[in-house]
Amino acid sequence: MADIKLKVSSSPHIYTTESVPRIMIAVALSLVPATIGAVYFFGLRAAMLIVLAVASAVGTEALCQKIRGVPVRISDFSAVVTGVLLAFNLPANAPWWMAVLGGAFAIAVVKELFGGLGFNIWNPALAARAFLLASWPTSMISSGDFPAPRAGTLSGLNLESISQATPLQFVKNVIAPLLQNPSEAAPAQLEATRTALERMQGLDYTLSLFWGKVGGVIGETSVALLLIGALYLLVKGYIDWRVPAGYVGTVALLAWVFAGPEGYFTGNVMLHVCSGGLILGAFFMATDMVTSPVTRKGKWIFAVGCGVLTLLIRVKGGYPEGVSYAILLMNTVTPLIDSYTKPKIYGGS
Amino acid sequence: MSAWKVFARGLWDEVPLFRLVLGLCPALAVTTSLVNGMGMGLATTFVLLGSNLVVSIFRKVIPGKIRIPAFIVIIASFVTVVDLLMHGYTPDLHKALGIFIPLIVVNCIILGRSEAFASKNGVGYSLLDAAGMGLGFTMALMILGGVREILGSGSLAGLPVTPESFRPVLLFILPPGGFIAYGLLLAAFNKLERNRSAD
Amino acid sequence: MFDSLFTIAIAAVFINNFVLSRFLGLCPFMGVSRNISSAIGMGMAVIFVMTIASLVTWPLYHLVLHTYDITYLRTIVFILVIASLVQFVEMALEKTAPALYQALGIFLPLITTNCAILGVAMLNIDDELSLIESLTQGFAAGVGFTLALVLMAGIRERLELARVPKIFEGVPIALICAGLMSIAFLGFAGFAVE
Amino acid sequence: MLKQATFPGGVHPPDSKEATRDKKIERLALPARVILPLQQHIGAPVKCVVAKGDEVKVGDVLASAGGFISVPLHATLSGKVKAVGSYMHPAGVATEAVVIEGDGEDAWAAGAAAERDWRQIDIDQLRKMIQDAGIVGLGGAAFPTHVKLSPPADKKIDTLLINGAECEPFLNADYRQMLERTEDLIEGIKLVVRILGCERTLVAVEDNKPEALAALDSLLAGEHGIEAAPLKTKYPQGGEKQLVEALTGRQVPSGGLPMDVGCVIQNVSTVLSIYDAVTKGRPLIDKVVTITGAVRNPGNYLVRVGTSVLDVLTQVEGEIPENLGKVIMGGPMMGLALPGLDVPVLKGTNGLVLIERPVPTAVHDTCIRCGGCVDSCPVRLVPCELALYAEHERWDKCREYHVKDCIECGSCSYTCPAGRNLVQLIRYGKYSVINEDRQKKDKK
Amino acid sequence: MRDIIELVGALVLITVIAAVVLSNVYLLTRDKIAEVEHQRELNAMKTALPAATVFEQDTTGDGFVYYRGFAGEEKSGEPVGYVALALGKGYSSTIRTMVGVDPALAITGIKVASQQETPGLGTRIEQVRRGEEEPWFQSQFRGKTEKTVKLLRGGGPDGIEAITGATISSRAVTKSVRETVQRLDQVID
Repeated sequence: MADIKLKVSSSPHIYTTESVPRIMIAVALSLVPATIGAVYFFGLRAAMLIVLAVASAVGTEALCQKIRGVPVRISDFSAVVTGVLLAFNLPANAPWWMAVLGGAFAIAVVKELFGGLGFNIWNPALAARAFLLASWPTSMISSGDFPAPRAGTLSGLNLESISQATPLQFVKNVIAPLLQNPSEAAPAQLEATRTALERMQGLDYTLSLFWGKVGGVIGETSVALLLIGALYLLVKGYIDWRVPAGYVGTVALLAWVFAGPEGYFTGNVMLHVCSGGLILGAFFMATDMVTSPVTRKGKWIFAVGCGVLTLLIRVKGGYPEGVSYAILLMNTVTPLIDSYTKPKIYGGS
Repeated sequence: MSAWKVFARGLWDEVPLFRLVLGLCPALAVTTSLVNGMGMGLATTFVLLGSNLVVSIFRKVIPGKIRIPAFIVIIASFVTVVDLLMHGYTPDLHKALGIFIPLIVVNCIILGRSEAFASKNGVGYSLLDAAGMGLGFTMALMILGGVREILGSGSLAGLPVTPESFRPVLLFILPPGGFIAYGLLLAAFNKLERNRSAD
Repeated sequence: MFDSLFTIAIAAVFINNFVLSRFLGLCPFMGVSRNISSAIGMGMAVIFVMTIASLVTWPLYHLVLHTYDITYLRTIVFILVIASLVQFVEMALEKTAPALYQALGIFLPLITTNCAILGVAMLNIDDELSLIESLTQGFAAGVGFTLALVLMAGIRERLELARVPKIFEGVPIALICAGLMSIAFLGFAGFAVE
Repeated sequence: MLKQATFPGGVHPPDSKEATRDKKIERLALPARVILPLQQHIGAPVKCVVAKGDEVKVGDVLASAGGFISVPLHATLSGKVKAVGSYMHPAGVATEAVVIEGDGEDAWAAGAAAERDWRQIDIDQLRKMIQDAGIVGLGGAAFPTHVKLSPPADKKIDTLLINGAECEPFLNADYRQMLERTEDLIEGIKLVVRILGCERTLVAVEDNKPEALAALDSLLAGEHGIEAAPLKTKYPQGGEKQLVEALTGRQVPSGGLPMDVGCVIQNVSTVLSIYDAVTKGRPLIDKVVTITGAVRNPGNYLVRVGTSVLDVLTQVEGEIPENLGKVIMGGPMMGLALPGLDVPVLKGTNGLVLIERPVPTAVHDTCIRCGGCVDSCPVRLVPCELALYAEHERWDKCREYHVKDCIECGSCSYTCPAGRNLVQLIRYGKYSVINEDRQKKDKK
Repeated sequence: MRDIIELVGALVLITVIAAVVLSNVYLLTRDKIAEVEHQRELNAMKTALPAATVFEQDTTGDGFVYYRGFAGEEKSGEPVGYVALALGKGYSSTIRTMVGVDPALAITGIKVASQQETPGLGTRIEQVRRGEEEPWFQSQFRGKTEKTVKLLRGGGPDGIEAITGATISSRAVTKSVRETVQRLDQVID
């Protein structure tokens, strides 16, 4: 009897049923609708990019963990999520090796050098995207190079030259300069631009953004499919509603106020919300637990900061979409936010 | 200490940039190519030689209290000489290095050597020390510049060295690439050193 | 006029951040970014000295060196002026604002060899800025430096707790961080400031 | 009825109370022997007044109080002192204890069991009686009760909170007593109110115990100044500070006591012990313990303090299950995992939770900064970072992150998806900082 | 006090010596530097206006600087063309471009003198393709007139093909060149 060996451990003795792999698998699952969408819209090429990015991320993770002499823990699925998100940020016609290099950079430089899961400062997928964008810009953002999803194109705009640009590229690179220097354009061209702009304000256009009939990187195409996944994560409680709410809300408000083609308070809110990867970024990347603040107040600051920077880059900056840089910049600020938003402790003065 | 040791110290044991982590600004700013790195390295070496020479000659005459300002004046003079000479004789390099030539004056390595070595040693040793440190610095800049040029431009010293299908990783000639390449090289150097000390 | 000052300021803080894209002031950036409070102290000291250095070197160059055609003495004159300025600021602060001196004092001596100070003084000349523009650039460059430094300090405080591989501990990982920060700052590239 | 009160933070572990919720309190047969660790309270050490061989009766003082913040220890069995020596304590360290071998007679010491009317007794006398009965806080802290009932003159107490929250999963000891001894409880409350002279009393019960609330409500209907207060079911609702915040909206200052904000908290069992001590002259010798988990006969049992866990389980279960993996004394959130079965039930023991082999353990991962612990911390710390700093022994940072305010409720560890030992690390940081403080003080 | 005077004296002495040495170095290198700078400018102007060998600087009343280019050794006779510097606000820098026109205001060539655009994108205004001699973007300008110096998809004789992904830099060069041609139009009569 006395030889019964009892396990001694300090309290608590019960634990939540959640675990890191469960969370990561849920995130991966939530990306399934958009992944299916990507393959439907862009064909097997999208599938290939996703597979390559995931394989590269997971392989790099295993290799780095081997080299570092720590247990190989690719089964936690975090590298899978990184790979999928990275592929989602590539244009469908990106060369295959960019998916591979991007995955390797994301894991090796942005994550494992910092000590692996939980210690990285920047979102690996986004940092890798920025790396690819800086290194091979022509393959990442060329205007006119974005393949249109099969369900339709922007061709109704009658401006052949921009038929496959993303809507925000179109606004930034075509409409804005034309409206600024009307003398440069032929009257017919100017007229066509105005018509296009008007069309973009319409409900039909918003719906085509929502369902995914407009070109862009492979993961951002369909807002509807992204929201299905996001809803799943919100219900499961794996993402904090504050971040997407604060982020999308800020972008919507600022877009309405500042991003109008004809002065303040004329901005096309739905265009800014439904395109440029905002939904993908706000629900799946700004919510990355590791690289965003842990406190509620901090999350609000983070979200609003992302929104402000996104719109700033869209309106004033050099890039049409701005989401990835906005999140990366706020990732940079996260440690500071965390140290200045510690909650006021119970009974503290 | 043997003369060889004085010289060789700067080449490995105390190589600036990899061991002492000094002189960061020029190291990152100008090393987008091998030639730029070498140019900056040699210019720095020249200033080092000059300032170490002058400081060691006059080390007993310069009053201790104004030692530092006096060194700064001496260094700044040599920097200006280099600046003028490069402007006249290597105009392209001068243009490429820009304000980082005059900024050699605040490169901690130089003032550091004047203060730590030349002000306490004779002319011969001081020159050897300057040569060692200067060459070590040049070498490091060339490695950094070479790596960044190959990866970022696909060339070395301006000559294409990569197959045509290689699409250069532009990041490496951009500012972020400078930091990252240097960080990776520094870690590689640490690794080498650990292996060496483990033997 | 106001627009051009704004442009200069935004450029110096964000677009061409002095540390992250111009590579100026890296030694203190690496050396004094271990904790947030000293980063703030250093940053304030740099802002202060940069602004004054811009204020002093500009007239010196345009009214003296340029007038007497001895611009080649720029390097030597500027470095001496900055060195004595730092000394002077230190003494003046000690006398007039002891509290401020307490906060910034230990950082001031480190500033003489901060190439960002000399760098901004020279860029003011090379960019052909007016006095007021120089002042703006000096101040903004300091703010940019401080921004980068404080962000870096926040990150490094967190890195202390991370399982960074041995060979990357210390400076190498800090450089990688600076690189990734610099990548993030690429987002500001091409800002059209009017 | 008040609006369901609660506090920010906390977690919702499965309450697992069904197995013993409806089990009446059963008295266990007397054990053959009891082991009574001398120190069963926080405060000044006691002085042992018996020696090996002494004959003792139930209620005899074994050790006398060592000062104001101290209570005596009584014999819980009549018989012979078999030994005074070092015995294993449930916390896993050997401590000084008195062992009594029972004579099977259960003879009571003279003076015990006299009926008294508390309304006739002078207040100071009441406090003295409570101390003499060896009563300590039975909610877990084991702080001498009479001290809490003697607030300094400058601290005006306006609210008495009776803690019947019992927020720990599995446990029903307090709940059963509230149901079965409702009238005694109310008498006891009135007794305490008389001592404190406070205007308002709230009997706090979590809303997963509606029967208890109903029983209290019906009996308190005509009472002035005493009411039942339903609380949202959430762990650690029964923590003193959380109770104060939930029911009064006040916050106990950091490093302070509920007294500082005009509140005194007494646990339901404590109040009943006070009642027994004052009206029946019965010192604290037994305790209601919920025995549950991997057992065949889960239930609530009245156990003599000092009975070994082995004896208790043998009586309840017959024989000890072979696959027994872990025994928790107390609830699963804050209870102690016993090092063995030959340890005694203490004054503060309110449950024994048995867990089968294989014992479920948390998978240890690195922190992914999900923020769950931040949201769950009832004192609003940042456990994830605090734990990292403790892990790296950065005591300066631990201080900056208010490590000393941790109440060790374990919500953070419970909620952590990475299975990090958050509360354990924080506890390590807390005691290191406290030690550092002590050393600094000693130097001065 | 005497200490301080001595110290300051020593420092002044060192500075004076340094200044004297430097002024001599300066005098030695001054001409060389001036020649280098002149050569650099001349080369740019010759690329922009290949027909000319010598250039004569002129400044209009409102400060616009331009050069007349002559074919012979002498700065006389009818100029073969004109050169001026165009400044355009690019993506991340001011792009300075030397623009040459013939007397009929057709562009004879342009040469980007300095720019700090994004590597891989904006810097392609100076890109020379493998196997080619001159930068393809700049060579498009040859023969264009004020009317045809504008961005046009596909390029050709009626417009300039923008660099993919670097519309801002392309537009900056094109616009500044057009404005400079317009300026020159006002100057030459």
